[in-house]
Amino acid sequence: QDKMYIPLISKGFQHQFWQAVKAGADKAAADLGVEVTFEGPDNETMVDRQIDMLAAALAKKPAAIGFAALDSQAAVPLLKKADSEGISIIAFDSGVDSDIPKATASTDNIAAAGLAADKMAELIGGKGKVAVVAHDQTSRTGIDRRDGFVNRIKEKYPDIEIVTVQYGSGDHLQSTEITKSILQANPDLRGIFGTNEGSAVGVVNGVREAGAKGVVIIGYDSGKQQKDAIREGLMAGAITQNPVGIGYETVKAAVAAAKGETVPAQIDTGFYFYDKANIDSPEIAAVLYD
Amino acid sequence: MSGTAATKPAANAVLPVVSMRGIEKRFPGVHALSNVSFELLPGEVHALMGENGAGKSTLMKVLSGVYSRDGGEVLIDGQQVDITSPRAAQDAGISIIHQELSLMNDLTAAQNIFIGREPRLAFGRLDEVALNRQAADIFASMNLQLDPRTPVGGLTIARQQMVEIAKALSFHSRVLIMDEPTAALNNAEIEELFVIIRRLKAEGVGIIYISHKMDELKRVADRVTVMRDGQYVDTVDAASTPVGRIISMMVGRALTESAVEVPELTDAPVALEVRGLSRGREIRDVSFSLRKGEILGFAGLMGAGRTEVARAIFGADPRDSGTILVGGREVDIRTPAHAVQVGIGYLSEDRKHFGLAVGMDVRANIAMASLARFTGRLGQLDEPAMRDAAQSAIRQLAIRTPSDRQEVRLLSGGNQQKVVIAKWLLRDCDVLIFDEPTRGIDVGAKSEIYKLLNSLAEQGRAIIVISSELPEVLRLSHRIAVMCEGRLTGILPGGAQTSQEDIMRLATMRETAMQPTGAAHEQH
Amino acid sequence: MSSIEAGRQGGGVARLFTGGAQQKLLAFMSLIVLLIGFSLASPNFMQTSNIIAILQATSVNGVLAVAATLVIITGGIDLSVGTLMTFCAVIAGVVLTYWGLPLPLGIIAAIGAGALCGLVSGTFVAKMKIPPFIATLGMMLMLKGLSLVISGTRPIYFNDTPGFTEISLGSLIGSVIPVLPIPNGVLILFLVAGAASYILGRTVLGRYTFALGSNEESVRLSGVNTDRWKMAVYALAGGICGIAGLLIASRLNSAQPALGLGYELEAIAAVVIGGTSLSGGRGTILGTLIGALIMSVLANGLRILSVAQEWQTVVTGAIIILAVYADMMRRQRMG
Amino acid sequence: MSSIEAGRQGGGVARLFTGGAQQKLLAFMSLIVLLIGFSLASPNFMQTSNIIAILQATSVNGVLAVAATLVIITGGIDLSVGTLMTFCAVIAGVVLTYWGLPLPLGIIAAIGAGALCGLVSGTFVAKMKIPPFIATLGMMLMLKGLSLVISGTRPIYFNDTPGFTEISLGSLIGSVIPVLPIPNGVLILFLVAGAASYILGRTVLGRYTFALGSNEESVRLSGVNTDRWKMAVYALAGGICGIAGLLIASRLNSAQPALGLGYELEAIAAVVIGGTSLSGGRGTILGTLIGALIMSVLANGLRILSVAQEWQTVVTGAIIILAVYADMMRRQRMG
Ligand SMILES: Nc1ncnc2c1ncn2[C@@H]1O[C@H](COP(=O)(O)OP(=O)(O)OP(=O)(O)O)[C@@H](O)[C@H]1O
Ligand SMILES: Nc1ncnc2c1ncn2[C@@H]1O[C@H](COP(=O)(O)OP(=O)(O)OP(=O)(O)O)[C@@H](O)[C@H]1O
Ligand SMILES: [Mg+2]
Ligand SMILES: [Mg+2]
Repeated sequence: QDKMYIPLISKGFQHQFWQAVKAGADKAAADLGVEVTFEGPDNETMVDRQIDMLAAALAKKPAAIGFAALDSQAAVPLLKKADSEGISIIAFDSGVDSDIPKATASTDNIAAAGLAADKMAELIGGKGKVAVVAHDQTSRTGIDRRDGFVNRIKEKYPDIEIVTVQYGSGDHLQSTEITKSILQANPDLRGIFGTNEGSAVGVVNGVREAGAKGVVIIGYDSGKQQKDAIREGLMAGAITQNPVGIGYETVKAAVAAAKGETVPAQIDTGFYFYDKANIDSPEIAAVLYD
Repeated sequence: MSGTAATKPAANAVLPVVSMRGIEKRFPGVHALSNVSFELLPGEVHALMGENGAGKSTLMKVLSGVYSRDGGEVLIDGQQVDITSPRAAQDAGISIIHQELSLMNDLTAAQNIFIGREPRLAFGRLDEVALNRQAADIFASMNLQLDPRTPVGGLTIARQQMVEIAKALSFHSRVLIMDEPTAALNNAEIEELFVIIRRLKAEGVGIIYISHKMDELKRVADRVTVMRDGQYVDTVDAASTPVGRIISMMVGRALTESAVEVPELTDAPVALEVRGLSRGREIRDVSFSLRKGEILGFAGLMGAGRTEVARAIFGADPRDSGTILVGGREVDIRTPAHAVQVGIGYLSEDRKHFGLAVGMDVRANIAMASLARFTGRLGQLDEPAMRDAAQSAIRQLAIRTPSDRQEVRLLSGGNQQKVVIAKWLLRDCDVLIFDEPTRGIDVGAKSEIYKLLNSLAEQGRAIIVISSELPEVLRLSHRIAVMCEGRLTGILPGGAQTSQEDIMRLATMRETAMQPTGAAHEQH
Repeated sequence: MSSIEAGRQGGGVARLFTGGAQQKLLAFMSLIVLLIGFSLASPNFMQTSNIIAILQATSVNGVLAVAATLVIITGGIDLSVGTLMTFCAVIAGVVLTYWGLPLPLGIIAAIGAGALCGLVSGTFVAKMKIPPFIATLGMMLMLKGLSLVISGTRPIYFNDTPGFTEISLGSLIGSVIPVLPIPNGVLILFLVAGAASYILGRTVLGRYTFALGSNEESVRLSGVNTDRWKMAVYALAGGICGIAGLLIASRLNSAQPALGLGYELEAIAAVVIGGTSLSGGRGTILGTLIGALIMSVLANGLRILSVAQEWQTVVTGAIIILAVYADMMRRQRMG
Repeated sequence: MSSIEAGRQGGGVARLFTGGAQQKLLAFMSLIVLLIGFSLASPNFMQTSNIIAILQATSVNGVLAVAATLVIITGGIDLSVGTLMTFCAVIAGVVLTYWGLPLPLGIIAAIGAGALCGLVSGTFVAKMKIPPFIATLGMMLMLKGLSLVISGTRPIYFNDTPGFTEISLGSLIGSVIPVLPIPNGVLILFLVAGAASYILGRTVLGRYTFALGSNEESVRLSGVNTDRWKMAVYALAGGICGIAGLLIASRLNSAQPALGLGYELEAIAAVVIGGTSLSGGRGTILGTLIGALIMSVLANGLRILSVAQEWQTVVTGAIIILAVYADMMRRQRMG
């Protein structure tokens, strides 16, 4: 009897975040004795590529599929096809606007970015100029993190001005250049929020290269350079999700669903704010990755 | 008939520097060389003659390592050799001036000449000073006024040909192949070339000389080998063999030289009038007019500006000033499309760059200027009609091609030229400007083309023929316009009334020495 | 071996796979080898549903590649095909969803917008003498930005346009012949390819497309208004990108304004794998289709084999080189 | 007006901005116009720190564009410059961080790996007669995958190699002339450009680079081993990509294995904006530098003005077209 096979179609592949999700999925696969594969398009705009991946995954007649939709609507026909063939879908990372997925293992990006905004406000004393270096203008995560941050600031902190939101594709170098330009244009900038690992590290690089002092940096996700920056005090802190947990829970739920067991509809894998103070605490260390 | 070359020993029985025996070469659909033999003695100028597509260039490409042969053997100094690459040919002391210009347009003249053999300093550095000096030396020995640092892309085709010749000379080879070196040259340069050839000959260099200009034979060649249809015909002594005999060997029958028969010029209305045409220093205040049914020849030295005048009339280049009237009506021609619309056609002197799409087939090229005629209401092309038109042109001009679907680049040079002519014949223009129309065309075909031009004139077309071959201009034209340094220095009557010397006098009438002549302002 | 000949032969969908067969035998062989290889390696590969998935995946890139082929044969290049596709999808979204106009108007608007943008690129190239690479790079960036501007950086959904997803996902053929549920998107690809092939081989426009790429100056000196024809080719290519825009929008049931970057490279790759020369003057639509199929089959097959993603990329690169090498070898043998 | 001439004149860093000045006057003018425009629009633009930031931002793309220039002058194209850069950065990471070898070995390994990969591309092109577009596209994909494989899809950090970040971020010039804190990355860009310019203008390799792009067949018929020289050009370009790899790794203090895609387009754009013809045979390194600067100035200036991102893209596209158009107009006027 072959092992149960579960493909995970993610939103990305090369980024550290997705590699951490993959690590979690691989761990669950080992624990549960199933086979998983993990794929995702090069960037989060490639909606149709993801659909092609989903189609190929269906052709392999898997037991269940883990799916992080770049656009839930676009995937509906294939999700219906999966449903009719009795293949369970588990959504991860962000939800799917459909009742087909048996479960959703995700982070509330809006709330998490809101928390980042609260921390930013606290650290700059509730007033001054801040900027956002986001990773994407149109993807769900990009929009949610930007809006979560921007809206919270607008709602709760009238004395904080968001001077600009710019997008660096999560590319370290591009984000570095953007940060330097922002600092050049706004010498009195108090803080910058970087919305994913590449953006956040780019912000750190940019601030360091520009030699700017007293700029509060808040990042997102994990990775060695972000952790180092927090330890050195260059970065005030960052939001982390629990990508390993997301991967693990997705596979676990998929296995259960494939076996016909009931699974909880929402699996909140949570998010945390970490800084110099708590970075080494067991609870935080467990959800961080290099 | 073949194989007789080897049996015809040269006068003093020296060892041939090159001998080729039983050479075979096939291309898809074409048996280009079949059992061809050829030999060359040191210090000999050996002319290779034959109609367009006879296989002359192909034989020379085999010898110079461009093509590999399918059969036969090649001996250098009596030793069997296998020349597999251009480099190997160079190493064997063979250099070639190809029929088709193959220069690197972005490089300077000197850089072109020494490509692959640049004077170097340590660490792969170039010695540009030595490079230009050496090139200048070669130019000086050729009596050629040209700055070695000029990029060749901007040179006229004649000057490019001179650069090719300089390049071939720079090898100091024992065997020099010249494939139609004079096709693009004017009398003055041809004279220079002959001086060079005689010098090389004296130095013991063997020269293989290909040309369609029969008068050159007697002047430079020692022996003549004739080819026909890819086969060897015979090798004869140049001095003692009448030209007529060589021609009949080439075409396989006696060719009756038809007498000059310029059609009678009637008092027909003016078809084209040019008034005060000027552009920069190339064209200065050129005015002339041309009647229906008239053939106007244009003569002049290289760079006299004849091509420039033609291109300006045709709208290929902008003009600074001047008026053009077609059929009495003023037209402001700004593009070739407009020129063709008002009934002017222009056959360029540079077929490869401006005349043909060599990657396309014969049919497409012949139809290129007349597509509207073959286009249906929905834009669909009438292929059968185009095929018929192409095939009738192929018959009329005796274009040697396996079919009308052959890519033009695979035709011999002369046959390519015929394709360009066919293109303009098909278009049916009232005014036709032919710039060096017989470049690279064999004797037989040449007289066919002359007849054709005459009959076009008889039909009432107005024709301008720009040619560097004075006999051609004299023979064809009702009147001959002569240019020098961008100016029209005079218009002479054609035919027997005018001598080559009359033309040369006007062609060298530099501005400083210019005197008002009646001829220059004749008949407007 | 004449490119014209091969171009001419693909004179309709029916003749698409008969004409020029010899010409393309080996690029086609590479495709066959891939198909056989993947079939042997995985039982899941050679199944109707998967073959249809492959064709479906080819449809958008295939249509873009057809557009790119036209421009490349003129000796140009079109980097804007991907973002132009997106722009047209967004235009359809605006017309259908924002303005609520009926479907046919949306289709006309998308194709019209594509042709218009193509005309603009063509004007840059022909009239302003800007190198095609720069003209279409500029266009690509402008359209990328404009798609975001017009859509408000949000996807536009077509939920209010009944039948919109049918453009790509429905199956006219399947409704007649149930065993052949070929999606309309694939049908449209073949129709577009057939039409382009006809235009290239049988019409004046096609003749000038080849002629421009072969020797533009000599065409101009033949009295042809080369500028006008070049602009027409770019406009036609743009219109075809508009069709691609409708296909992708229909497939995703949305106009995704950020999509499209990178698609130009994939389209051009399909063209070149299919034997069209980047220096212009020769090329076939059939070759382009085969090139596009090779790329989809590779992507699909490697996924079906569950090859690790990083290795998928490596293998794809290697096979593309090999496929073209095989084609080169054949041409050399054929002289 | 000869490109060769202009190429020849840039015979060293010192001559880089004197030689060929007339040739490039207007591309240079476009740059000046942009600089003046942005200075007027924002007081923050024309400041030493920002000018240095612009130069710094040009360094990686500039070096890649120099590499691309060489290949483009031969009449080829190199799509692999971006991923090759990344690959070389990863190789440096493996040598320095995984194996813990000393810095000079890492530098040699990165540049050597670049040259080797370039040689492989060159072999595909010259020996196997694969069109450069396909050969380097395949290479681009293979290298993209291999970077992930070798690095284990993780960034490699250089924390254990003291002085590594100095390669890009330190300032030798600044340590001598404190008022001129030009980062080493920029210095390296100018050194690479100077060397490439020298090679192009003064050495046999450079001569053949132009000759190959001008008329390869004629070079071959002149008895030159064109294959060997072409491979040499690709290898040289690869080595230069290795330098770019070191620059970016040093700047990010890490080798990011997923980076690099898309950089090829930016590099090629800089080359073409700088007046180098994609059909080969003509081009200058000075032009390429100006092209790369135009792109950085545009990006930086628009960001400083806080133009909305979607409009940044639109404006960039339009200005690229305009800059090249201005250049075209000048050439036409000059005949
Ligand atoms: N590469 C080729 N492929 C196919 N056919 C060729 C090729 N090269 C030459 N031919 C054919 O071989 C024949 C001989 O051509 P070649 O060029 O040797 O003629 P030629 O005697 O030099 O004529 P011309 O006087 O016109 O230059 C012609 O019919 C030509 O079409
Ligand atoms: N010695 C020279 N050096 C450089 N350019 C020259 C020289 N002599 C003439 N030219 C240029 O050549 C151009 C005219 O040549 P063109 O070939 O068009 O004239 P032509 O009378 O048709 O000559 P040809 O007999 O070569 O066809 C002019 O632009 C002229 O300036
Ligand atoms: Mg010949
Ligand atoms: Mg002339």
